[in-house]
Amino acid sequence: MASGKRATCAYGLLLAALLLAPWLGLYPVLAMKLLCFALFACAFNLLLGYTGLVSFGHAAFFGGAAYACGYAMKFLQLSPELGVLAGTAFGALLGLVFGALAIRRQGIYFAMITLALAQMFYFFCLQTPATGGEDGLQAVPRGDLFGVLPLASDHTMYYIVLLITAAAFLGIMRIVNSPFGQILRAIKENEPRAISLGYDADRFKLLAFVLSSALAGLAGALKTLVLGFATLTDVHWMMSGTVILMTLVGGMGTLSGPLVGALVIVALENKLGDAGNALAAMTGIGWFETLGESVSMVTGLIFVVCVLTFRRGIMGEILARWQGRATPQPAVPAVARAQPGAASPGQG
Amino acid sequence: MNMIASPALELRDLHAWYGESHILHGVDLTVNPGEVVTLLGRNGAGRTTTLRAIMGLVGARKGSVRVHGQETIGMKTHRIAPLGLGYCPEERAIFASLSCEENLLLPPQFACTPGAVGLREPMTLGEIYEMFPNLHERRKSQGTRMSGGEQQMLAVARILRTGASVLLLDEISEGLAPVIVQKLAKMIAMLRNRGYTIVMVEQNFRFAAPLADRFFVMEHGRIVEAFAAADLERKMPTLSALLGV
Amino acid sequence: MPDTDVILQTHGLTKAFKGFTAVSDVSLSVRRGSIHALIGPNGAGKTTCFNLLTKFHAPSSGSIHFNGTDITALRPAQIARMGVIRSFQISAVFPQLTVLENVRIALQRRLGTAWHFWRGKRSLSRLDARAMELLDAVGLAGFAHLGTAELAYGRKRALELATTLATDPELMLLDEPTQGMGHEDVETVTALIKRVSAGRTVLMVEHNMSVVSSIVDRITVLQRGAVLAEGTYDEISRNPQVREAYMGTTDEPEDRRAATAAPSAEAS
Amino acid sequence: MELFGVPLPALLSQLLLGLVNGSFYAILSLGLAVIFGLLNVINFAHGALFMLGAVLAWMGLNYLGLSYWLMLVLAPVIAGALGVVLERTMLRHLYRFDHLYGLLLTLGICLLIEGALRSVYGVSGLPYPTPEALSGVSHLGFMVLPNYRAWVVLASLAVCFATWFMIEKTRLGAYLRAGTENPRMVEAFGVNVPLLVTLTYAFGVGLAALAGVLAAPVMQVSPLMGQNLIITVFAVVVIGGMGSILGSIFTGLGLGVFEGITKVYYPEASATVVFVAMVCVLLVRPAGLFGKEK
Amino acid sequence: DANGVKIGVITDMSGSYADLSGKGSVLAAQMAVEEFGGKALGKPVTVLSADHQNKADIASSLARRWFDTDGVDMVIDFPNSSTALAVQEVARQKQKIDIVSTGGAMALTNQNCSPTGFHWAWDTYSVSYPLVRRLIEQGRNSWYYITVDYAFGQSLEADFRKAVDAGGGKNVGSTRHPLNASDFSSPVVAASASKAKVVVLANAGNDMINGVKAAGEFGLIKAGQTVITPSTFITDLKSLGLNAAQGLTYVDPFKLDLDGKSKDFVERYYKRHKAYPTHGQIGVYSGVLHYLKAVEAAKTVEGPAVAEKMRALPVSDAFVRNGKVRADGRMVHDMYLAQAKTPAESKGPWDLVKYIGTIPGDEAFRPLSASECPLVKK
Ligand SMILES: Nc1ncnc2c1ncn2[C@@H]1O[C@H](COP(=O)(O)OP(=O)(O)OP(=O)(O)O)[C@@H](O)[C@H]1O
Ligand SMILES: Nc1ncnc2c1ncn2[C@@H]1O[C@H](COP(=O)(O)OP(=O)(O)OP(=O)(O)O)[C@@H](O)[C@H]1O
Ligand SMILES: [Mg+2]
Ligand SMILES: [Mg+2]
Repeated sequence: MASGKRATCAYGLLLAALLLAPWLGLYPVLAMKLLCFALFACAFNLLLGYTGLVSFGHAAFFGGAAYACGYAMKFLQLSPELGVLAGTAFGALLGLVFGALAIRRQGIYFAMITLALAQMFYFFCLQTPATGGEDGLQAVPRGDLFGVLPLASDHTMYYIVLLITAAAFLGIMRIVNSPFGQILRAIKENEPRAISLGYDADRFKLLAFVLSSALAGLAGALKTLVLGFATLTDVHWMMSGTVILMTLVGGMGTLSGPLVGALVIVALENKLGDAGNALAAMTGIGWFETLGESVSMVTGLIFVVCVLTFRRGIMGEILARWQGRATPQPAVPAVARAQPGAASPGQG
Repeated sequence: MNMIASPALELRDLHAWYGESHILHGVDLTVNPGEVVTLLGRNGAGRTTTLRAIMGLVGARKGSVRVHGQETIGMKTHRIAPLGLGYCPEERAIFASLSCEENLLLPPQFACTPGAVGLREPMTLGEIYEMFPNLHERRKSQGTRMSGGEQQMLAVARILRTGASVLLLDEISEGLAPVIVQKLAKMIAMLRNRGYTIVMVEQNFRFAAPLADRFFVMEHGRIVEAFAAADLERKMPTLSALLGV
Repeated sequence: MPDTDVILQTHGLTKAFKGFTAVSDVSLSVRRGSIHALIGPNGAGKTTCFNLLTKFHAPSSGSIHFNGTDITALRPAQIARMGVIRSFQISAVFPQLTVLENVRIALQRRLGTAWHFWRGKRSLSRLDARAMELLDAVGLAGFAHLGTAELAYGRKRALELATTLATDPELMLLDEPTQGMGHEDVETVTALIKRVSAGRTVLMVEHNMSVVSSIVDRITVLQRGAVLAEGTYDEISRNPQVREAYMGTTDEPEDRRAATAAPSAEAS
Repeated sequence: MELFGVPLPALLSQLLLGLVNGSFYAILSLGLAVIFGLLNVINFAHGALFMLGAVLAWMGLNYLGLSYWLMLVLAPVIAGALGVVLERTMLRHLYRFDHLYGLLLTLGICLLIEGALRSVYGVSGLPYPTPEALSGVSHLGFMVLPNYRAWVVLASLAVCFATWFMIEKTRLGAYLRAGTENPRMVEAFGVNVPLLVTLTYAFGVGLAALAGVLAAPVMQVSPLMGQNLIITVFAVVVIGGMGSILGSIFTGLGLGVFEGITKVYYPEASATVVFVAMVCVLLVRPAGLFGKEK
Repeated sequence: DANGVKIGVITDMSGSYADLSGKGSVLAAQMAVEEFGGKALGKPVTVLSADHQNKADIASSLARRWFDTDGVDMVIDFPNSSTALAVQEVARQKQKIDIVSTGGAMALTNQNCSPTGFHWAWDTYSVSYPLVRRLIEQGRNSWYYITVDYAFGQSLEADFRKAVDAGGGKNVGSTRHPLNASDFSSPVVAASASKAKVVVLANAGNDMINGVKAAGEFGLIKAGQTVITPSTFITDLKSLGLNAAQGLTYVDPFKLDLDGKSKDFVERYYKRHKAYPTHGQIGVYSGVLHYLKAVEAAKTVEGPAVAEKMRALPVSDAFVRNGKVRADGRMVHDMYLAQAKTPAESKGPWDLVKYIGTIPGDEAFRPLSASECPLVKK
């Protein structure tokens, strides 16, 4: 990001706001949930924005880690930090398996393969007794951090979650700007060239995939810790759809986009009913009251509108305005429709 | 054929763009019915782009393109060919998933309605196979499995079947063994005798020189030189300066 | 000749795409320290040959030996790390990175930190000096901090060359390095190739016969995927088969210029 | 007689039933393949359109008294018309961009269609009777086979074969195949490729709706009926090789049968067997069974 | 509270359970409030409602926010068991009342029981054990299961098997199928081949409906097999149509025509909802009514105090007559053996069920002695 100063400023303000949030009346549990989803979206975006790979199976890492963390804490009586670690490790491991299978294909094929793998994992979660099936893994205790700091209080929990997400966010920033991140950018822009310079593109992408799934796992594990349960919703393919939507709405390939996207979508899921009621009260049109029951329709509508009109997402648009970039530079679409005949890999 | 009513092809101040890049900067070109003309120029001068612009295959185009007097600048690509244009692209565009014969049969034949100017009786498959015995031999094989020369013949033959009278041929001699190039030269001469109007884009000056009635030289998206075959000798020095020929 | 003199050797290299044989039974041997050209009509299989040598395509049959070791089974990146670096027929740069970063990507490999996702970007700045040196060598020093997408085509090719050089390759495979360049650029690049070829081996595809005749030591002519002839420029240009298949059958004094103009460099 | 501990008649009957399921897979994946082939769009809305077909059949019967047979023709036509609208107003604008956007757009459309029908008809489903003419059962010796299921297999085989014939053997099909390779050039020959694209999408959508009508009497007609089927069908398409017509037909039928066998020997895995098959195929042939390498 | 008593209906407005709970549940809650006079402790009673989208995280954060910032005193319904369990946890922490009506998870009153959590209409035990006993008495002693392959189905099948063993019957086999399977022909054919006298569809919702359709298609009931659908709501019968549903046997927690009070409720409900109430919906009515009575009795809305009164007071309304709330939170009441009518027997669009027996409450629900609920083992 070029306008570094301004960005630092903005992030500083955001952090300050988040630090004060519980005292400003923001509901801590909702805020924590938001942070978890923001982290999830950032993890997804790490993969999408910086390798151009669209995974349609990230729910598996998120939900798998949520279950792993819950299981570790509830049945193995591990402490929270170990539980979260277990979840993250599980996400990474699952990512390694998925990645190894899917990374050889690209674009839409990659998306479909990850989707199918995640669906397989969904059925596994549904059937295995360890997850409690439809009931979910319930009443996971928050426990005491490092055995000393009790997390039962929402405020304590909030600051811990904030700390972890902020650290993870910084970590993502670091990854993006690391030597490794440079190679990823190069691979994304011109894979054959990067290979010809001696970089095993598939392995770099696999590491990026694993990092992304580990971070998604971290988000899932934190979510279990915060809410005290893990359910099938977390591994359902719609969760993958939701995280794509968050990233799309916020702005693919922008660091801050997923944060904004997560905010918008979580707010939508939780507050659409209220908003509908308010609208109904304001306009007197009773139909708005039913808005709360149509979350999936509204979600669908957002997908359609986003894809058709503002593919750069909210932050993408804002950044484009700020930096006065004339040419649109959407993150994913590396190329327009492949030109027939120019597809031989040697000529990329 | 269609008396001197209107030129077969008339470009006026044609501009063309690929995305942001402005490639043609006002091309003016007139081709009369039954004429064979050649566009010469260095790599990247914009000759291919001129042909593509005529067919509406560029990003955006402006100016005027008249085919037998009819303005086509606002037309959709698929409406242009039926006016009697046949385009044989540089890259040949033989379809891999179609057999040789399917490739040949692919372009729709234009309905030869009585009033339609610019169309002529389409060649039958038999006539084409007679003209290109190689194609008959390989008619069942996959399009891209044919040799470069065969593909080139197929690409040309393909547009003869449609009934087009104006042929736009882009570098048809390119990458072919001289024997085949000679064959193609004979074919062009024959088509000319049959009254086809032909616009050739050629790097291979030696191939084009004996065939064309008129020559145009392009540079940076403009026509910078135009002369008739009779003036060829006289123009040679200019040409070698322009083309390094 | 002793084996150590041969840096790259292929035996019966063949590539078939769904029944269409693009490269058939090519046995090539490139001498260490030479500039070797691969020429032939469009579609003769030159680029495909490069793709095979660097394993961008897997050969249908045949073997490739580099410095005496069999590299037929290796992955493309492994081959690159052994010192065989290729350029591409259509200019291959990283358009959204700056010119300097482009070269740095290539230099990064030697640093050994390519996998370090926890390290800061600043750790890369010590490569800048070397990168500037390379850019200077191809005349791009003044553009170092420009976005690569903004470069003119000829400069992109120069940048590509600099990037290739940055990996310090033992064998460089250049696919039409002068394609799309103006006359002056062609001369500069030709001179540059000649200069950097000191101490390395260059295998290049080139349609421009003036380039070929001025710097190339040895030529292999491909036609329809198979080797048609091999020899020095003079041998090749006298070979009747080559003249028929590639250079044309025109009169003696004209053939150089004709060949220069004849084949279009435009790829598909 | 037994085969690995399962009585042969039971095995045979499960194979036959697998074939019925396979027929649905085949029609659905065929539609996906046709659309993907020419538009390069993964039509996520396919499941919703399948459901729409079934709901249309129900609406026809309940509101207008139109018979199953009439709806078998009408529903695909109506859905196809919807497809025309979707392609003209939305999908068309995305071809220039990454294929991913097509997937996301159709996902959004899928949510919209499902949501809309759900708010009208609820979720528990609508009953649809088996048409009179097909309501009986046939005694095959090893099992009783409802006539309707036999009809499903025959009808879908016929449709699949007709589609295959149309695409591989006719002029129109030649346009389609050529259009997949190089649409601009086909256009330069004077073929209205945009129209062709629209019609192809409509046709693919029509196939989905047809499958929906076929399914109406055997599955509960409900707004959610396509949701779970579609991801399985995606896996079928990946296994078959994306965009391959014959691949999707054979893989669809084959996987139905394979699933049937799994139900006999290890029913717990029947939900995942398709995905396991997908992983295995991908490990050996990344492009799918019938797919072309890159 | 300044604003009076607030009751929150958390339910599924748009997902798979929307028809058997959803808006109908909200209406039922409102009818209970109206019946109670609209006021409790002298202040108005308000009913809030929200869609949990079948997501536990949404349900629990909603409940949390309602409890913490909106002053909601009690939440009710939860057709989906993961949301029910998640909200019960929140309610336990916040010491607020939660009543699960439409959901049936045993865990609610078992290992996850809560001092302020109640389970109202039914649970998986109550629709399996009593039924087995009755049928075996009638000589239907060989059982086959078509089970949805996840916790719900598995535990349902296990319950049945135990009951069949205990009653001296024989379990002859089972087939598992995935959740939301579209095709039931294979399990049905297997069930038919087994010649078992009873075929249990241990699944719910669309799976159950599709299973029944396939059973009809392959002629199971015609061949004399009894098909049991434990988790049947009246809306399921409606959407199946009696042609397909006729002869299905199940346990219904609610008898539509029990007496005038019930009939009257159903009639009033039908006028406003255009559909008969499911037992989940009328359970919401009953739960709200009982809660309000307890509030009046406790003279406070404090959760623990109200919970105590809820346990102490008998339950009697249009839903149940002689109900009582046990220590583990289970509301115990009579259940009814029910069968789907044949099309000929049916006299109206909603005349779908005939009741063929009554199961006394004590027999219908799992005895406290078998409970793992810590509240019981004091
Ligand atoms: N699709 C495209 N997008 C952007 N620029 C293009 C495109 N195609 C061609 N150009 C540019 O347009 C210019 C003219 O190209 P054109 O193909 O018309 O040249 P030409 O005279 O036919 O030369 P050649 O001998 O290479 O065929 C060139 O600079 C080329 O780089
Ligand atoms: N991936 C592929 N699949 C199928 N055929 C291919 C593929 N790549 C190349 N070919 C074919 O192989 C032949 C050789 O192509 P190649 O690119 O090697 O030619 P070239 O000698 O480099 O030509 P040019 O001088 O035009 O660059 C051509 O006919 C081409 O169509
Ligand atoms: Mg050209
Ligand atoms: Mg080449």
